[in-house]
Amino acid sequence: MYRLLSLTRGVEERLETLFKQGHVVGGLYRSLGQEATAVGCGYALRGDDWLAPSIRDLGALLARGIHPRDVLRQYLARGTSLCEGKDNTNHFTVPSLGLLGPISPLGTQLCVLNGVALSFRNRGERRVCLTFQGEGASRTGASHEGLAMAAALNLPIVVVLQHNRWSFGTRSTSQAAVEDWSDVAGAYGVPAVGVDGNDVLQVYDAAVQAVARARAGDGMTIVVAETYRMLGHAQHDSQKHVPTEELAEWEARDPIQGFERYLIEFGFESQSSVEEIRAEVDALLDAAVDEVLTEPYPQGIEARVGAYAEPEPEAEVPWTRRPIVGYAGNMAAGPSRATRVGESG
Amino acid sequence: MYRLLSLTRGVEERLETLFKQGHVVGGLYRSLGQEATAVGCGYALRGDDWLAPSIRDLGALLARGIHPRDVLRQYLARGTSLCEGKDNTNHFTVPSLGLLGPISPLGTQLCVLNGVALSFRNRGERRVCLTFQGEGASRTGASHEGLAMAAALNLPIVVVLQHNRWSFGTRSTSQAAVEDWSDVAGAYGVPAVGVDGNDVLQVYDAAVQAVARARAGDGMTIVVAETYRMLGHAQHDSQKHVPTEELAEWEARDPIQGFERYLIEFGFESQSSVEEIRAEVDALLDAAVDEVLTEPYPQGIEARVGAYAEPEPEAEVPWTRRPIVGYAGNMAAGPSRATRVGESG
Amino acid sequence: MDEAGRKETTYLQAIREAIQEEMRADESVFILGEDIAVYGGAFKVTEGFLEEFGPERVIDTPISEAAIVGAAIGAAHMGLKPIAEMQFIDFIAPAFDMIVNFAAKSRYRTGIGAGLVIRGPCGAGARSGPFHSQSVESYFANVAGLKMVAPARAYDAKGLLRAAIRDPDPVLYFEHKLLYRRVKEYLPVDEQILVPLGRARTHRSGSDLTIVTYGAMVFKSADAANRIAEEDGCEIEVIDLRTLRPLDIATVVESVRRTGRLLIVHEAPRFGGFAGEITAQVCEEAFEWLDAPIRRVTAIDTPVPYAPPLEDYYLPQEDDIVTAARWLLAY
Amino acid sequence: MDEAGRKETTYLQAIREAIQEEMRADESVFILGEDIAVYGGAFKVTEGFLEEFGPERVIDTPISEAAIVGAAIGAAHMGLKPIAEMQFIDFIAPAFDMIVNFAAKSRYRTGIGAGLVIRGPCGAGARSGPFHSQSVESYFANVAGLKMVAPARAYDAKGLLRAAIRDPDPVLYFEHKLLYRRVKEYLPVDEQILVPLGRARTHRSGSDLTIVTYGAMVFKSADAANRIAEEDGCEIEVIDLRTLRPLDIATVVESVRRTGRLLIVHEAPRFGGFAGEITAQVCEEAFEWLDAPIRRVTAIDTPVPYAPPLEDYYLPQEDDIVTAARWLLAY
Ligand SMILES: Cc1ncc(C[n+]2csc(CCOP(=O)(O)OP(=O)(O)O)c2C)c(N)n1
Ligand SMILES: Cc1ncc(C[n+]2csc(CCOP(=O)(O)OP(=O)(O)O)c2C)c(N)n1
Ligand SMILES: [Mg+2]
Ligand SMILES: [Mg+2]
Repeated sequence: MYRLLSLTRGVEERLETLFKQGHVVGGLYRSLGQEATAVGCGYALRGDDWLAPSIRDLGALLARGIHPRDVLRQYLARGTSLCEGKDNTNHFTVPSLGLLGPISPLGTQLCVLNGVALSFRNRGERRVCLTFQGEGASRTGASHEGLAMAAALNLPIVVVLQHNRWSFGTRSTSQAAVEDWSDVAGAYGVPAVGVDGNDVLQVYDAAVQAVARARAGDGMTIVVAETYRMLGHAQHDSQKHVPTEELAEWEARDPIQGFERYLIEFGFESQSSVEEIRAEVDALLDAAVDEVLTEPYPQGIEARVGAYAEPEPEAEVPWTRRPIVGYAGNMAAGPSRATRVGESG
Repeated sequence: MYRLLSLTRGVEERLETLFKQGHVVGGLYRSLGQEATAVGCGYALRGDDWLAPSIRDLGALLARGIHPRDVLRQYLARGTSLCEGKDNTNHFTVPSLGLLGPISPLGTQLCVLNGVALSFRNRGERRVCLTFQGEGASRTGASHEGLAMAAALNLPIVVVLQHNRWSFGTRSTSQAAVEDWSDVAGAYGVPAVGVDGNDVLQVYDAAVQAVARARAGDGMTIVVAETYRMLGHAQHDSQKHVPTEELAEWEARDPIQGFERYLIEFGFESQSSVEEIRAEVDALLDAAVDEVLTEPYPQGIEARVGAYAEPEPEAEVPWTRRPIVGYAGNMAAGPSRATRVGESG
Repeated sequence: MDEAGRKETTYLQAIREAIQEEMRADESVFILGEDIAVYGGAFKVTEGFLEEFGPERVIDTPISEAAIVGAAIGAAHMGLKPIAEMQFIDFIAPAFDMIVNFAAKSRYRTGIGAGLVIRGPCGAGARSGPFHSQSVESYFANVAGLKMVAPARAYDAKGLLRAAIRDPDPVLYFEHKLLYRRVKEYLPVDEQILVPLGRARTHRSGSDLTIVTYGAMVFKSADAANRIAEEDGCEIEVIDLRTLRPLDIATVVESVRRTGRLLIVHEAPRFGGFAGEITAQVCEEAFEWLDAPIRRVTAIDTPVPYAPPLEDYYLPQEDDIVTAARWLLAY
Repeated sequence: MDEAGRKETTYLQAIREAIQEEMRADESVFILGEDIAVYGGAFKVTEGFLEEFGPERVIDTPISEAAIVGAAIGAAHMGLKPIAEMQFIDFIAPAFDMIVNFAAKSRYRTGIGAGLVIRGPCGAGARSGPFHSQSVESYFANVAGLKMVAPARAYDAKGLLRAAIRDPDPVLYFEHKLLYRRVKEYLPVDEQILVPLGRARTHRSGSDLTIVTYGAMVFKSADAANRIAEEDGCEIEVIDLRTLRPLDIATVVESVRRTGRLLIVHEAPRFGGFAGEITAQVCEEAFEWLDAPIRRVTAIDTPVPYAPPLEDYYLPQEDDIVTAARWLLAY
């Protein structure tokens, strides 16, 4: 887990550099200070379970086996990316890794994950779904309908509610009158458990139990992780409205340093072995960055491909600049994508 | 209150007859067995407060001063109806009576009522909004967003959650894992209070307190009324899937007979005075039915009027059967409607 | 049963049988929605399904259209073939985000499609007021990734629904509630009726004017055409689009090039209705063949009113179609 | 300030000032949305508003677009003039039901209108991917009761927003995010800019071909027109619709009757886009004046892709407009 934690932070640091160098296309969303929740939960799943990360849960993706290379490719809009440059950030769905990507409209992903869980239930498979949600997103209608249905159908789902104090530029306290976020479970008649989201072991234990409960057929559990968003909503957000003392207080609770101290103190790792891991991670990331930087954007014409399984019959427009891309071209998209998924597993 | 209760049931019985005679246009939705909740809550408001009924809360409309005549007109699609025949049931909004009508998509009304409450708050007026919601409707995204915003903005609102065991043709137990519906309040950080929805006095007391709390600026309260839908979802619904014992059990708890026994037992009313009230109600309804039956449908051409404050400039289509109805015609709609509202107050 | 061993089947039965037969033939087909299992559906389309297929495949959901569509998307990702029922198609509105942003864009963004069907009763004329009478096809017309179907005949209702269930992309399937019990046809019981998406049908052939329409308006258009044949001796070709997207423009263009005149009839309001897209495509492909302006007969630009005279006025009537057709024929 | 005492104003400032001036002038105007108060809005349109107008009139809401629009409707019923901000116009989708079924139908059903404005950044080209780049106007085109505005110039952005705030009916106001900082104009500071809804504007006059467009495409169309003027010596008239509904068809028809040729350009995908309605109306009113088919240049029929080459390919480019225009001029 320590490796995953430092890998998570490492990837994000590389992305920040790439962002400043102007390589990142569009926005960059960080999980600084929250890595433990993503990693701890991702770790608690079985290989054949499914996980649906929110935009900040990079650690969970890595835990599922997504290669950092594929994360960089997304942010750099490469043609080799899992979305082939058609969508950004972590908006990819990879069945072979049990990953359901989010879309931007908050709350919708949980509704879709219900369908995955439903397919497990209908096929009598003892597989589990786990997803993340911010306290801000928990106010959306989609989130509510998703939770209500998961509870009503007793689906094998674990929902990790990340209370990180912020929603974009607004404090959660001014967006909701809720004090103890575990109370949210009352609206659905399911149990909730609160954890220190910055303590990876606590998160892991809670997730393991919730997953076991879901696997046993006892339905949904809401895990409330108390944590803090150490950076702005996105890279461009200056955070000027956040008091520095508040940041300092939470910085002292940094999940990675905390875990590192613990590992060394109790002799699971030594200073040197920890440094080894970090060096290893660095090497891996150096290689990944170099590799991805050499990869090209997709070709413009590829924009035409893939809205339907078969291309729409389209009106011949005399001057059109757009040669019709046939079924073959379209199919090419599928497998090639699939292959890359394999590699990255 | 007894008068209102029997008036409610009386109106519905007349509507049932009119339905069987084929006078009712479209569906008929009854509140049999639930009259006490609507009446008790409607009674708890001040004249300048606002109330937003669900489709079954006829008693609340009558409590606000809607004349039975106007209820019949709606169901009979008369041109004289508050919606001028353009919408059905209780889908009317009457500012002079502090009434916000529902639309069919469930949960939406509460979101709109928030805006009414917001206007009270912004103008520093100590006025309160009260609305009803079925336990089925509480599963909609709109309902959740409405409750979440009312709580976050600390709006002067009372939400009466009517747990009547059924949602259309489905038991609430198979639509939700919720056992105690008061727990729903946990998702919003507001207090909830449970009452016997068939005991008009209990409902009234709870509503009065919740209204007072809202008026004092202490925000939203959720009142959970335990009751039972004695008839099918609508007139056409045979209810064949409802066990007769269950119906019998709740019939014994009929809110009107119960209240009648109470009034007589404790000497508030006598058998004869009670019968007097019923006779009075009958007379009033006889007159209303006769009057409304003589009234015509609106003229087809009126369909053109009122989508906008000013009519859309529209393409002249050579063969069109449709003379343009001008601004004047449109304005006529407003006042005339308003006047009728006055009468019915 | 008639002599040819065909069974009299209503539009509603055709829909019911398409679902039933697909569920029998394919384990992965299932249906979810409000009040569809124990109650059998608001229009009883799925009556008895719970008993036959069990609660795993006939699922009563909470009142939550977004969650219903969401669950269908996820199940489709896993290879199941979900049918999501909207109790009335008007209630597709709360699921708009889920359909437009999740279902429609999924294949393009991620390569993982969402082969699902969203079906429900649409259309006006039943005195049901503004919220149980809408035609919603235009809300989705500009959304790439979706397919849309609006059958008029029982045969097409059955054949197109089967095709929709098997289709790898999300299909919105609009059932006109006025046709549920009024449309009756003798359908073969032995053969498996399958109507491919994206093919229009010539409901009535003619050489003087082309009427393009779909759904319940097919019958009003045909009545108008028959009346004009009798009274004016002109032959109008009536094309039933059947599928709105992909749009079978080729069939329309072929006809217009023959008749030189086009009238588009739809039940949805005029402004921003489907007639616009059809007009644009015909302009692009048959401009030189047009002997008269392309015209449209539609509902007026208001919500669907409730009172009978208002609703009748709101809706396109046979007389309107006749008047418009005569205007075009005389042009 | 220039010599005429006019202030250089960006499209974004124009929007900001319209809101600010209306809020100063009229107590009943207020704004609500996500992160607009303390944070000042995702694009900083409302920066400093909280300080100036206070938390009662500058309201941070939970993430709940349906509730935001709902609250605006209720407030409008009570005579307030709400402005609801969608952080990105794409997030109008979860509020679709509230807009289409509540806001749009309210006046018709009950006589009580909902005079509110829903505004937010729309449009592609900023490399923001499928969910922060959409043009949503067509989703609402078939909905009677709504008005829609899509300004291109700073002057219109300001004048139309003021008109929208004062309008008694619900107005969807689309701000193109690419224009926020790129469009700069000198605007009078003394006079109160007000542009009535429903009037198109001739951005560039010409006699050989009419281009009808709106939003960011106004500038690409004008560039194309200038290029053709230089290289081919033909004069193209470019009409900026400004308001999409009510549609100022009179201005379009007048121009087409002069030029005999019409090209419609919009950023939304082709199928089911706004070009359809415009084509239908022009066909109805100027058919005999058309010397060539009506054509359209639009985005392709897919979601908005993310990678720069894909997004550039997706969007209509100046070259596409030039090619289409030349084809029409040569017809
Ligand atoms: C329906 C919807 N509305 C608005 C947005 C814009 N938005 C993106 S992230 C965000 C804040 C989310 O806060 P939270 O759910 O707490 O997650 P966090 O950023 O704290 O991890 C908002 C408002 C969105 N993505 N979807
Ligand atoms: C969004 C939406 N979906 C579906 C419906 C159809 N519908 C009308 S009433 C109803 C059941 C409502 O149950 P509940 O909220 O418990 O109210 P009750 O009928 O018990 O008073 C349904 C599903 C609707 N009106 N709105
Ligand atoms: Mg948060
Ligand atoms: Mg109920």
